[in-house]
Amino acid sequence: MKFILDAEQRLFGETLDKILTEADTPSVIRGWAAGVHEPGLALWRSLAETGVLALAVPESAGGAGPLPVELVTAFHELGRHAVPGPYAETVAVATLLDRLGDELERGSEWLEGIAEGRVVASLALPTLPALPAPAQASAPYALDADAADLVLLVDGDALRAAAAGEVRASLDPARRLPSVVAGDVLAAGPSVAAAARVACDMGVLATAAQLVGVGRRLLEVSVDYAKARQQFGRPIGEFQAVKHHLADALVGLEYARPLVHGAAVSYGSPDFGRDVSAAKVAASEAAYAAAKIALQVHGAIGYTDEYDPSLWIRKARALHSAWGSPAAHRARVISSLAGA
Amino acid sequence: MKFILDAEQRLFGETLDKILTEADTPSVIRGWAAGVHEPGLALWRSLAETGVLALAVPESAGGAGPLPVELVTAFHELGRHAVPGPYAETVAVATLLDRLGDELERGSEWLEGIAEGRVVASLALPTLPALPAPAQASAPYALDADAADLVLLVDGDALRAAAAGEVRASLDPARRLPSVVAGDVLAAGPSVAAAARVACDMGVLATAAQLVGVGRRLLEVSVDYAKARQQFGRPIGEFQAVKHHLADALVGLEYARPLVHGAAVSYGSPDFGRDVSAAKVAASEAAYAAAKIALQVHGAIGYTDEYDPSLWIRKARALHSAWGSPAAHRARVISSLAGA
Amino acid sequence: MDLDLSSVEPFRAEVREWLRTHVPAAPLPSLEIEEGFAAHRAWERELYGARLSVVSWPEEYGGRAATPLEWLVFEEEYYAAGAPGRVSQNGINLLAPTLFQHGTPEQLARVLPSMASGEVIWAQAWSEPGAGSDLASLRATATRVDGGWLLNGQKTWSSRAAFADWGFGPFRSDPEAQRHRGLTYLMFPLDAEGITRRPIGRIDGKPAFAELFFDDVFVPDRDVIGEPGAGWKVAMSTTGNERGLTLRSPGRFLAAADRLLDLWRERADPGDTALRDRVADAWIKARAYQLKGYETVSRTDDIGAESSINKIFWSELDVALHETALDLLGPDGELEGDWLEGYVFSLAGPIYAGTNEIQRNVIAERVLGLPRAGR
Amino acid sequence: MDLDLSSVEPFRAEVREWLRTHVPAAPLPSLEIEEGFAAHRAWERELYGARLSVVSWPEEYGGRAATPLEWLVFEEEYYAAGAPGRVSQNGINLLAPTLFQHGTPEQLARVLPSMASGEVIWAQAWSEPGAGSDLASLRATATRVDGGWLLNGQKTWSSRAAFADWGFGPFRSDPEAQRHRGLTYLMFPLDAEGITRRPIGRIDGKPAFAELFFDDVFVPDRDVIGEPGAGWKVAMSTTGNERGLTLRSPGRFLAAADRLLDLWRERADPGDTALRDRVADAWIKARAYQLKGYETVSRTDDIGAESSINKIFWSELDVALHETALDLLGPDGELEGDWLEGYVFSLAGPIYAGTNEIQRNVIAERVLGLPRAGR
Repeated sequence: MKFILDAEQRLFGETLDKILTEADTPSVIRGWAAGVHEPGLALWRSLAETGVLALAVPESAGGAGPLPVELVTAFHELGRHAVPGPYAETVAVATLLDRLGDELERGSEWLEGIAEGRVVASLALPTLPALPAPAQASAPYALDADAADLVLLVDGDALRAAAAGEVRASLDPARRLPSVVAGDVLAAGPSVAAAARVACDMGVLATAAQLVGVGRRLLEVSVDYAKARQQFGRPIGEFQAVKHHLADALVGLEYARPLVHGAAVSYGSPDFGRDVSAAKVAASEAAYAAAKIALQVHGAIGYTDEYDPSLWIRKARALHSAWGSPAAHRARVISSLAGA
Repeated sequence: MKFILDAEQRLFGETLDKILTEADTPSVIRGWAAGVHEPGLALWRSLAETGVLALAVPESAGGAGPLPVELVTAFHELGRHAVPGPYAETVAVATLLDRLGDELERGSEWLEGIAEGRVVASLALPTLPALPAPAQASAPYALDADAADLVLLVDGDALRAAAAGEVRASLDPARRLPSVVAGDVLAAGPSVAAAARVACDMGVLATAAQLVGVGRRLLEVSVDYAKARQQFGRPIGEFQAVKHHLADALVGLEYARPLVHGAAVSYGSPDFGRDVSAAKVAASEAAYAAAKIALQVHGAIGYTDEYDPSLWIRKARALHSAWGSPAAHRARVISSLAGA
Repeated sequence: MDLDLSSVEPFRAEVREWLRTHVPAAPLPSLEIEEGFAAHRAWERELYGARLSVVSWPEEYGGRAATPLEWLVFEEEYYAAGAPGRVSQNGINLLAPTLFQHGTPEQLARVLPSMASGEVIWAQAWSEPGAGSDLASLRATATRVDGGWLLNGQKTWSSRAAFADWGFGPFRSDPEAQRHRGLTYLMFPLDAEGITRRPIGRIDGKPAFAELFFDDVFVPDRDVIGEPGAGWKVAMSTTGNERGLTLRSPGRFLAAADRLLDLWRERADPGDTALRDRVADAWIKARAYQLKGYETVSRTDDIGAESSINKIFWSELDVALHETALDLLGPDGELEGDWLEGYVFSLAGPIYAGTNEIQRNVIAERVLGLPRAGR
Repeated sequence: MDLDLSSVEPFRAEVREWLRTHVPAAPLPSLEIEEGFAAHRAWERELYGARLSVVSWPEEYGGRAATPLEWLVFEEEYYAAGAPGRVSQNGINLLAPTLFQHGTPEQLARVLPSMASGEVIWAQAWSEPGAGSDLASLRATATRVDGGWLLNGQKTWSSRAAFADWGFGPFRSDPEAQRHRGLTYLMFPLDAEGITRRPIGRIDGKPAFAELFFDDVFVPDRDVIGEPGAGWKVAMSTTGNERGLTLRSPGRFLAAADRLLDLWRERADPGDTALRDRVADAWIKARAYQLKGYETVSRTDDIGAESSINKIFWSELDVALHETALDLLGPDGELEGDWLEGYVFSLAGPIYAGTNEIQRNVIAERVLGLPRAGR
């Protein structure tokens, strides 16, 4: 078992980092937030060329997956660069379609489209099927469904086609949250419920990886800022209070990362769900803590819409509760352990 | 209404501070911990001479009370000096006896004895009657009952005489925790239950005041230590990390104090119980936070039995859960607010 | 001092009744956008009409000479009634106390009534790109000319300045003087010739601040507050106020805690003790802040650096309270709405008016007496 | 490096089986008191008999040359079985790594086997009354004499020294040299002529430390570790180890988290989500520390200052885990017992082996690259 990335996986991450650095994601985000989707969709297609969208699609449908370790490597970079778009949702949809297999008439067609980057998918999960009962509360929205080619809705044990309704604004301007209008039932029964549970876990895992990347970037920019910004005649990074804030952010992130990696490694084992939830708890808390520290270290400028780090600060808070809050995932961890 | 102490109340506090400073309480505590009660009982009698033990006893029984503001003033000093002995328990017993009045044959005799410092009392409350149901859990011990002249047990709606059983050791060496052997029923019925609720609130209030005093002393000694102790060629109090720890301790204590005072002021109003619980939450948290900060600022020496501040550090933790944990009192605050 | 709470009951009742009949049924639009700014200005005028906009001021300027206790009571009632945020607060809480201490009679008579009525809304112009918490490093200049001063340079993070009428702040009038010396405190109309303002969106995009660029802006002598060159002392008298109770009155948090309790009743599983404990803590802390307020107005001595204790307490309480609300809202917590607006507002608390790190230094050095670090 | 977890299963099974049949049914008395010290020493001998006391050492010194992964697995099994605390840990974790790096073959052959068997138990003697986290200010001296050194001065907070057999630590051998220079690292028997030891009670009264007074204590040259005068470098090689995984192995926290979960099942209202969340966090963090351990042993590079990250993490996890246990015990939390003993032990974590404040400085400066403060 590999508890660190191998050379090829590291190279994959570095390649994505390079593409995303060149893509100038802040301007893509600001466009996406205003409903100008094309630059974001172009980036989607570039990422598809590197294979990002094929990671949750099985080889039988033209994909390369499931490759959970590569998936969290990619999502870490998506988070570091705050890439807008329904990436985690598309991964969940791919997992769902894969699990349902021939039950869905157009399943393999969609899967191929996802792998090739032609089909942007989104998903509404009014309850999170992987979580125990009182923690399942979720949102009746499908992220960026107004930019998606395929929108699905899991409604109890029925899978339905869906369409984007009215868009609600999120604290994170890159997260557009349309409600969904339910359409035809595409499949129903226990197989849908079972597939939705795994799909949900994959969405959670992708989001946890993304959160660690978001937090990591916030730490990077805060360290840079603390070295450069002068107050009282010296860089603020000389002050112990600033040092200790930033050290705390690092400690949180350094321990969230192995939980995310470990969850990816346990894909397919009975512990996968428990480990995914543990990863989401730690990643949410670490990224949100990093965001608050980034805000405190930057001061007023971090509180400013036009200054790029605020894009990451807002995303950390929004993803903190997306795909299940830390409390919801703690409930899942405990119920898994108690049931074991 | 007075939200600060008047001149006379301040003088009372200063007098107690003087007496207790002269009494060298650390040596009294170490004796008490070893079962050598006499120096502690002598101090009890000195404090009775200043009127401390008369504050919860009504004038009709030779006391001066109830005077809740003076009571919290006194308990603040008892905490600052970590005075050993069942003071809060005796206040609760006095309140209980006062409320039950003629229902108890020897009630007024005991009350007189308490006011004069002749009767040291203790009390076992296997449940805390002032708290809502799931938060009532308490301990079947009567603090320092082995040094007490009068030991009572509230057993449902019966009040019983009791005797000290086997002594259990606490983290706080000054807290000796005998189990109780139940004796005769002295009174029973709804009047006992009602009296026990008020008595419990008075015990909680006294403990909250004591906790603020414990925390205050820990802050004082930590500030002194930080000014004197040199590391890396300068006083550790110059380091921002130490400064910020100590500032945080002060903030917590500065806001616990008005809650304690405010609860004393609301004695007799319908909000008394709610306010007492709010005070206990804040005092427990602030004192325990001050204890952990004191330990961190002192380093190894604060972790040492023979160094006096550790007596306060241990007391802060023990009183954190005594007379109801913060969680139990939060439940009470919410149930009072929801019921209002 | 003994506070006679019962003696203020008639005042409380009057305020409560007026608010009951006047507070808009639907919340006004956010005061950080143009439409909301105008609506809040109109509301200030309505308050002024009832002599409720500046209750603690002398009657001649539109107040009621209310005692500090009456002011606390006013604030409790005001926020309990769900009344609108105060678009005039920078003027009322930051400039007016400075003027009462350092202003001329002419300045008081000219500035205060139009501030009280909402006719003139004020923006604080202190920070500069290179000087956030470190005010002594200000660089925007005031140059002596005949009959007044010419302002040059840049200010930033000027709250309300996107839509406000006038601004105030310290400028360096003696370029030779170092740090705390040679600053002059001035007032200026934001539409003066030579001022360019650029609105800045806060973290939710609303233009809550502006950058101000000064290019030979003439300010007459009558708009200097206090002695020229004594701007640091004048500024510090504002700072003391800003960090005390006035910037965030206890009533504000009591009302927010009550709304949080309502949200908890509506939304939470009553058995969810994790959320229950956080709701309880918010209420307990709001209550502590209320009692601390009563204590403060009972004292006759100067609270001095203790105001830093208040600033840390309310700002951290405010963040925690709103985080609890977002967590209660669960997946809806990220959606635009009143709680999110309150959360965004709360996030500024630990940063502005002196970061909480600076406040902790002040507490450690000036309240606890710890040694200042060598440079 | 690819960790083959399945390849270590036979080793895991052997360890588990041995522990199942050998771990004392009732807990031993606390190792911080004389009776418990003796019992734990006997247990070390028993472990040694099964070649389980120092699994990662070479076979010639009583070990099995276990890989780092095998060591992690051993620790997981050891603590999961509820086996006794390791009274030899100061020697095994702090002195042995130093000897492997700087010791002579003679020293290795002489010191290690008796350490492995528990025959000689070692105490660390580093701190001095004036030098806690600031090791460069040490003042106890080693003076050159014929064939060796004379030790004078005082050490304090020497863990285990109340009952241990030998001690080790740095002494100032060049009184002219400043701070990091002129230290020499030595070993000495605690019953040597000229040593007075005074046990110090830790916060629960148990004599977990001692003060050591040195009055012309002769130490022969063969008990110097590394070059005379190079004691700082020798000491730092121990420090790196101390802050890494070896001082607190992941297995310890996994086992504690599992016991906490049991306590929660027994004691808690399952609806009490406040406690449930804290139990979940303890488990999640223990799991994170386990995975971080696997990651660390998969790496081939030096973790260097990153060990400071581990030290903060495990020490804060340990305190939080035990506070949760005390809160679960409610009013019984203050009573003497295993959880209270664990809590007391945990409180030392953020202080010793370099306070967590020092560790945060190290992380900020050496991992994140922030500037050192000017003096």
